[in-house]
Amino acid sequence: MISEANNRKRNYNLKPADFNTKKRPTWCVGCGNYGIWNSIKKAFVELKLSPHEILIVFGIGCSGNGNNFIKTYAYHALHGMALPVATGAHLANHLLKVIAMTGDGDGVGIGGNHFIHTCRRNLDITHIMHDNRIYGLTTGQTSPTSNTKFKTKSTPFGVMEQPINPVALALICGATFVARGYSGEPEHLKNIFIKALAHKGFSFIDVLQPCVTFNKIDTYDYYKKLIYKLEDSSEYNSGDFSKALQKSQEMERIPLGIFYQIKKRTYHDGLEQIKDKPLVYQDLSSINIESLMKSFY
Amino acid sequence: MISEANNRKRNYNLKPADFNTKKRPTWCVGCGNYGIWNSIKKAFVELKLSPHEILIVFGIGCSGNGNNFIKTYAYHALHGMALPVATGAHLANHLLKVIAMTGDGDGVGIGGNHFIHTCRRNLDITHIMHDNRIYGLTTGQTSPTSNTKFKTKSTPFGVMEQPINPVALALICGATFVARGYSGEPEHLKNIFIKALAHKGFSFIDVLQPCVTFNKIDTYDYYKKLIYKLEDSSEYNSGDFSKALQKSQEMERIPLGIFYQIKKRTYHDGLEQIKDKPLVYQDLSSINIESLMKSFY
Amino acid sequence: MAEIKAFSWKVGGPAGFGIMSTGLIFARIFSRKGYNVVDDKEYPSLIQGGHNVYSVRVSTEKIFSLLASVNILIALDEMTIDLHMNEVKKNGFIVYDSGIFIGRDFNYKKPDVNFLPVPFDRLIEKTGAPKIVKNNVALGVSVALLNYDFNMLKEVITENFKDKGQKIIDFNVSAAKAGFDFIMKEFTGIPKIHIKKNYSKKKLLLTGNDGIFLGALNAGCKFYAAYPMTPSSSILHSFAAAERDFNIVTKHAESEIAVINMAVGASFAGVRSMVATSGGGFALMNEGLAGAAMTETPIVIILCQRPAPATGLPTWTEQGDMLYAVHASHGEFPRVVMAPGDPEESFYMVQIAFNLAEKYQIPVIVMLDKFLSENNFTCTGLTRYKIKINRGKLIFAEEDIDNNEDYLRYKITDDGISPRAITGLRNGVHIANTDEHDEYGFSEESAENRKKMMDKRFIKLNAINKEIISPDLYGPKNADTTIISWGSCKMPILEAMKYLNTDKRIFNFIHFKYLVPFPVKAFKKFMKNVTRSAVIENNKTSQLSRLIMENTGIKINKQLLKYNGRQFLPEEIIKGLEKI
Amino acid sequence: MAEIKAFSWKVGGPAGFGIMSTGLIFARIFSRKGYNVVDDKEYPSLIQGGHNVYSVRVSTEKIFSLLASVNILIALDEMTIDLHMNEVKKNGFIVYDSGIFIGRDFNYKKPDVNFLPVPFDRLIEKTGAPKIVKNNVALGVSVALLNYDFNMLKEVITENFKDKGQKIIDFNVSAAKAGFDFIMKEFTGIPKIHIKKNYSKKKLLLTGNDGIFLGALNAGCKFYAAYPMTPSSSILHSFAAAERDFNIVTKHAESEIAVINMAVGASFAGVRSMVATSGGGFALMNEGLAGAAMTETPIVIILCQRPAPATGLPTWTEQGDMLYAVHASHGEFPRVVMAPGDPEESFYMVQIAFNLAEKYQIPVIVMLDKFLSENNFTCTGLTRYKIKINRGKLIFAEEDIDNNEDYLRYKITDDGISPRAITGLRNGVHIANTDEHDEYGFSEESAENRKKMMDKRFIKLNAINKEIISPDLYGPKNADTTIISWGSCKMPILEAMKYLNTDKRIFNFIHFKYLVPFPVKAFKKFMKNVTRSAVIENNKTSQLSRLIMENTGIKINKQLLKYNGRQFLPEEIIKGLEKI
Ligand SMILES: Cc1ncc(C[n+]2csc(CCOP(=O)(O)OP(=O)(O)O)c2C)c(N)n1
Ligand SMILES: Cc1ncc(C[n+]2csc(CCOP(=O)(O)OP(=O)(O)O)c2C)c(N)n1
Ligand code: SF4
Ligand code: SF4
Ligand SMILES: [Mg+2]
Ligand SMILES: [Mg+2]
Repeated sequence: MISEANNRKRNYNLKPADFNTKKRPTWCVGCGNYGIWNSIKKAFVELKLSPHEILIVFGIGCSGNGNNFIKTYAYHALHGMALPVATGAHLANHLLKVIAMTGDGDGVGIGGNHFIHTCRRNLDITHIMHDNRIYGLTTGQTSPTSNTKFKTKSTPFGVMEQPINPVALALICGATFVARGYSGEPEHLKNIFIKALAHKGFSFIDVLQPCVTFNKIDTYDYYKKLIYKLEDSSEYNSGDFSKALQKSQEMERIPLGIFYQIKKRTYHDGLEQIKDKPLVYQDLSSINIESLMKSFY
Repeated sequence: MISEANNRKRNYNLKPADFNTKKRPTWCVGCGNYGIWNSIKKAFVELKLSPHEILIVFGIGCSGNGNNFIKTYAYHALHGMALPVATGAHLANHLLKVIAMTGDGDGVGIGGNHFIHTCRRNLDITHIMHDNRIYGLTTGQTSPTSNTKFKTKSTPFGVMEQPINPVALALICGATFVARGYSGEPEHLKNIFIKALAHKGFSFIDVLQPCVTFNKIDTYDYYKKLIYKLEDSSEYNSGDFSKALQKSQEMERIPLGIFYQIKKRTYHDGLEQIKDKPLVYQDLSSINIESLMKSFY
Repeated sequence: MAEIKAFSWKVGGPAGFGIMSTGLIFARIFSRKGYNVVDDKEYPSLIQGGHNVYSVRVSTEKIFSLLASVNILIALDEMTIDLHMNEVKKNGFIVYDSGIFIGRDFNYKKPDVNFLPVPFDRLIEKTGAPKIVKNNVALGVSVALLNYDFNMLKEVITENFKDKGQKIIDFNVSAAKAGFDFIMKEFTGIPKIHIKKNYSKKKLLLTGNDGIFLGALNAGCKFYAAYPMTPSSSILHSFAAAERDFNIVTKHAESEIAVINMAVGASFAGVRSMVATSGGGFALMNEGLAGAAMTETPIVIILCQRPAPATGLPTWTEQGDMLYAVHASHGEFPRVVMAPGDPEESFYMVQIAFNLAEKYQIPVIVMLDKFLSENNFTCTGLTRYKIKINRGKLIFAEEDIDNNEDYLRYKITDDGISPRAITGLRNGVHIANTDEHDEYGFSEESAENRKKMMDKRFIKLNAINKEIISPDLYGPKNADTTIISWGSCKMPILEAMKYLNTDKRIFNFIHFKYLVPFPVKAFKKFMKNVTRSAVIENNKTSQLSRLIMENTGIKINKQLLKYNGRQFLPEEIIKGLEKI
Repeated sequence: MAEIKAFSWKVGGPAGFGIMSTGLIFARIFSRKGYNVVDDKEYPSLIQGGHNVYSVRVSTEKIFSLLASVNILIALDEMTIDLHMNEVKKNGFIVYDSGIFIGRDFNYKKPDVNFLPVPFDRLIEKTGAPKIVKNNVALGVSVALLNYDFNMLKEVITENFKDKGQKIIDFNVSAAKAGFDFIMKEFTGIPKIHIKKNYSKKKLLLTGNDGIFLGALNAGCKFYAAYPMTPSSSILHSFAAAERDFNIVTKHAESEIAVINMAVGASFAGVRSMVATSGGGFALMNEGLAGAAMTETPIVIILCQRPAPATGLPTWTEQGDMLYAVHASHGEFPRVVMAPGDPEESFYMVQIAFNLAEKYQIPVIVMLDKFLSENNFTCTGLTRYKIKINRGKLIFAEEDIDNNEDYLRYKITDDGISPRAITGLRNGVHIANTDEHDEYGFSEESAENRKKMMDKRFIKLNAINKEIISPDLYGPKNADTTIISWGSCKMPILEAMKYLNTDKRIFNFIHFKYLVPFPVKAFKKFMKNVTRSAVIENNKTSQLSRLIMENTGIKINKQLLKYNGRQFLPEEIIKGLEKI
């Protein structure tokens, strides 16, 4: 169990490869998912986390296939349902480090409602969204983050709608840690992951992830030209909500880094009933409904 | 049909009562829904709309019960599903004036995903959200717009999450007309409705609506103290997105009025296939799939 | 008037008049004295206005259901008189507010009953209490008409308003007293009802939803998620109120889709978790149901039916979702579907549901309906220790996992059940996968693996089948007509059976509490002795008949069906069976 | 070698190598010459890597399915050799890339076939084309081994790449030519296959999804909404591409929940609308299905099954959702469920589905599965005028509504069908209500109204029952064994039947295309002549057997079931039936 005794048993000399399963990734050669995969494993190592202390809830998609390639507790959820599953698991065992790993379709397409409501709860969960601006696993349809006019199998005449801006959406809905990473900058990404995992409360990272097979617009070349890092400007202060909101609207170039981070009571801190121990460790044999039954007399 | 010939047949002397059905409203005495009901009927009259030119898609809730009290084409949808139904109906017959009337639970609770995606499509639809910050019809549980700490039947120890800010959410997601009204200011509300219905594109009005039975916090008295009108300040410019976003964050007092309005190509304007006439008027007898079949040889 | 063993009482008026709490107080003053009590609530899907009715039947003997006729009718509006007058027995009472119907005389409408004008407002005014306590006058009047002890009423009112302070209590009590005294003084002449004294111990007054709530608590349910939906919402309210006292997390989530997935997540992490909803919400949960099945995550789903399809009649009753629950969701997987017949069965069966869900790592669906979910029935007591918690092959400690072997979450075993590690165990790391998977949990698409895993999941049925309790048989073993039914219809049927068995005909009754797996053998055995049979249920297409056919090929030719949103009355059953 | 009438061909290799387009080109060069062609695609739920297989069977005679053995196997990796070698017939060919397996000799693995090393890369290099056109070498090789006309191949390649420009066409053609010439030159000695010339007219090569798409277009479907989900996605892609040419609106919505509600909205407004999905998406659509039923809004739902529960095996095949579709969603309402057996039936039946949906204002579910949805079959032609559009009691013009009467959207009529006004008519204003409602559409909770409206909706079944086509009987009227099946199993069964009827045993085959309403009378009539019968289907619990039981009480004792995610092969059916 993730108890104190257990912490002592911790293996502090884990290497990234210790988070590999016996399955090798099956993503396309050059896929941005590799970068995310590498960065998250490194973040675990630097945070001295062991596989059994982590639960990753995956969505369905190319990104979701990652459930076979990372060794931690994992739940490969239904399409769009990673956040609710993560929520339930976290509330049942808040000593786990719970991460939701979804695609963009999964995260803000079919799962959009869970996204906005999870943000406002400030649960102590990290949501990493593999944002390739396309539906990869279903072979190339538009995603909610696809840019207007993008031609895909489901939009051969071009996407008609304005894309969802995941960073802005997370901010407006109350996420207390909001960042954008890029799988082509794995070191930078790893550092964001480390901070997100250390953050108490809901952290969201929109990870730009080139899909080399189906998205010929949002490519490595494309991003290379546009990205820059927020922390390169000494002025940027991630504690300022309106600034963060404003920054999230920037379109000409693409800022990476932590847009916003604030300390706020987490959801589970408000639950007195799990102050002592997580639900999962509570003793069922001591339940006594006698007095409650009396109220039905 | 809503044809030119038909427009000539229009009855320009309709009164609000002509939009009454034979059913009288069943809302609680003092309920804010009455104010919305009166204002929308007046807006129809001022816009010289006839019942058959309008489709209102209602959600499920106290507000949704309004389907029995307003005489227009109406679809009383499933809980949370008013926007997709409105979308389908609008795309099939874009000559209709399509309105979605939902509660807050309906609109941004269970229906939240449809809300964010409908906003980004800029469909020519008006969404009026009866925002009583409570689940009325199910007798008083928290809603996504309930304030933190609010004690309800489902949150007897107080709401833990931050409320959804519908105005900010609509802005971030791309609505091209975003307003807040108040059922206690029916004249002001009527004017917002008129502008929203005249707007080409997706218009959203968050209508503050006291629920006298289950919400003893967000009452007429409460609102009276806090509301003011954006248009009372000559400075406010509803064409400025960042200002609107900033304004939407104001919490100490409650601004009413049009936060934002912009001209933008609507969804149906991008659909060449319905430039000539709406889908519903297209002739099925002239369909010829011969040449398409050939491509399967 | 002679002492009677049983009577029926009804109050009707517009919504928003507190009729529901008035009725409950009335029911409680008798259950507290050990009487057998059943009640019934009718209300529209509106907050104010519309017609609300609360009916209570009280008896010194075991009763199962209301009857069609009443002894006392309290009419808070004229509609109540018009709609329910004819239900009042000869010499019964119709109490009305003479302050509303000034100068009206209703006696001509029905000369064989006593219309009693009571000046509610004037009586209240005298006490100085505010008008909103008005319904208490009706309670006082009723108690007086029954020659019952006013102190009992006082006690229950006091209990009921104890959180609101002494002043509120006093207002309510004095209003009740005013009503009581008024009858005692003004109507000394009329023959009152003498309800027989009851000497048994006080009884619990429970709805089916209360049974579910208490049972789930007792079973160690730690996580409850829900989205409000009539008639399941009261379970949410109960859980929410109890969460701190019983160390539970209750979550009113953004939709039923979130609900089921949260509950599955909590269960995966290692706690007992449950959800409740009605048909529309269950529809939204379907995909999650299949998700739980594929990942073999235990889950208990309470399905409180109401008339459908779609929004339907939110506040009325029907048994229209049975075959849906039986076949719900894509693909094939083992499940249990059960349907308790009363609140007591709800209490015990939900505990069995948790055990089955965890022992077999499957979804279990417990079906109620508005009638059972929201109406109260007395029961003598609930035993906390009857159903022992059995969490099956759940592993809590690292020591319980063999360290020399890889931990296989989906290990293929003889009984199909694989040891399931809770989260956080060093050697229990695994994937729960909604993709088809191998024994580790890795996604695996081969034909061989698919077959193996389907067989693994289905072989559990061997053991599950053995757990399924055969239908209950009520009445004599041999009868000339056998009634077959399920779920909440049990109650009006049992009441009807009191009157059905005559010299001419003998009835018995097979009651299904378990629907899936269908108790094929037990049922076939029963049917060997059956000469004539009829299915009674609260739907249009006789879903139980279809379920029986699907599982046994036995065609029941006679059906007594009701699908107007209302539960059967015993009288209807008696009449219906006459023709069969 | 003597001329043969039929052969089978297979290509296998890693995903991302263009195996799917290679296979389709190969199939087309024969369908274009009027051969009968069937194909089959196997691929995992991955974008690159994993094992892809494309099989094609070609014949001068009518064929229905692949067989287990192949004449030519093209192995683009070693896994293909290992997995599929044993399927190759004696004296058949295994072509492999000698550039990958340098210096390897596979002949020892299976001495009775011809292993043909072909240096793909070297051949390509010589032509100057880029490596990605490599698979065309395999096509050239195959055509040469069959003594088939290279120009046919050239033509199809040209057609296939016509949007990509002449240069790309040339690259592909020259790669093919290089393969062709290589065989002609290097393997002059080996005995090639002589495929018999075919003289019939060119044939259409269609998948079940193509049939649905073309049929829906022809039926006047104007609004198509979907959320991508294998194996239904190709219908979305086809509709999206066709929207401007055919004046349709296609919407890839945010979820299946949005999809069904959008489609219902469009249908309410007055157009024919359709959705398609697989099991998980259908689960999410369930509530909307009930919504359509309650508002009596016509809707056509295409359900392309795949192995489930949950995410399951996304790219494989199964018939596991039948009873779900039959009973799906809360409450009771009439519906039609149908399951075409081949692409041609898909084309016609989806048109019937639109007619039934609109005539009876009900939901109609059309069930396919991955096997039928994604595999190609030849057909001689599709007739545009066979199924006439019938929109039932839909009112388009104000003149068609009696102005002297209130317009009653839910008017109670003898046949249960009420005239339905499109939106925008001055005198057609009405509410479509998911609440139970009165004839106007107003919410109405009375017991009387509920019963009336339930009866109104269900009385439509009288007429619907008459429309249901009885199951198809294949083979002789009298047989000693009757095969019973549904949907896509038709094809391997028909293929197997070619070999089943011997002197010793005579088989016939009852194929269900309509599942709900169940054709009770017709089936019972069939069964009168049946001595022995077996249900064949692609699932574990024999859902058709259960459906038959539920509807007729007839228990079929023998079942041949397959549930490993793969369709039956005729050989398996033959073998399976031997034991029955
Ligand atoms: C309910 C449901 N609908 C549709 C699908 C099919 N599906 C699988 S993955 C996917 C989208 C993948 O896109 P995204 O989430 O962006 O992930 P990516 O593959 O791009 O990483 C879809 C639609 C499904 N599995 N479940
Ligand atoms: C799928 C589903 N879940 C739950 C319900 C029950 N329900 C009816 S109205 C409502 C919420 C009403 O709240 P809101 O939308 O804010 O409307 P209000 O009554 O406050 O106007 C709920 C949960 C339902 N009808 N359908
Ligand atoms: S399809 Fe795109 S997202 Fe999926 S594995 Fe390939 S490159 Fe990555
Ligand atoms: S419950 Fe509230 S929202 Fe509903 S009708 Fe009454 S006051 Fe209005
Ligand atoms: Mg994606
Ligand atoms: Mg509300």
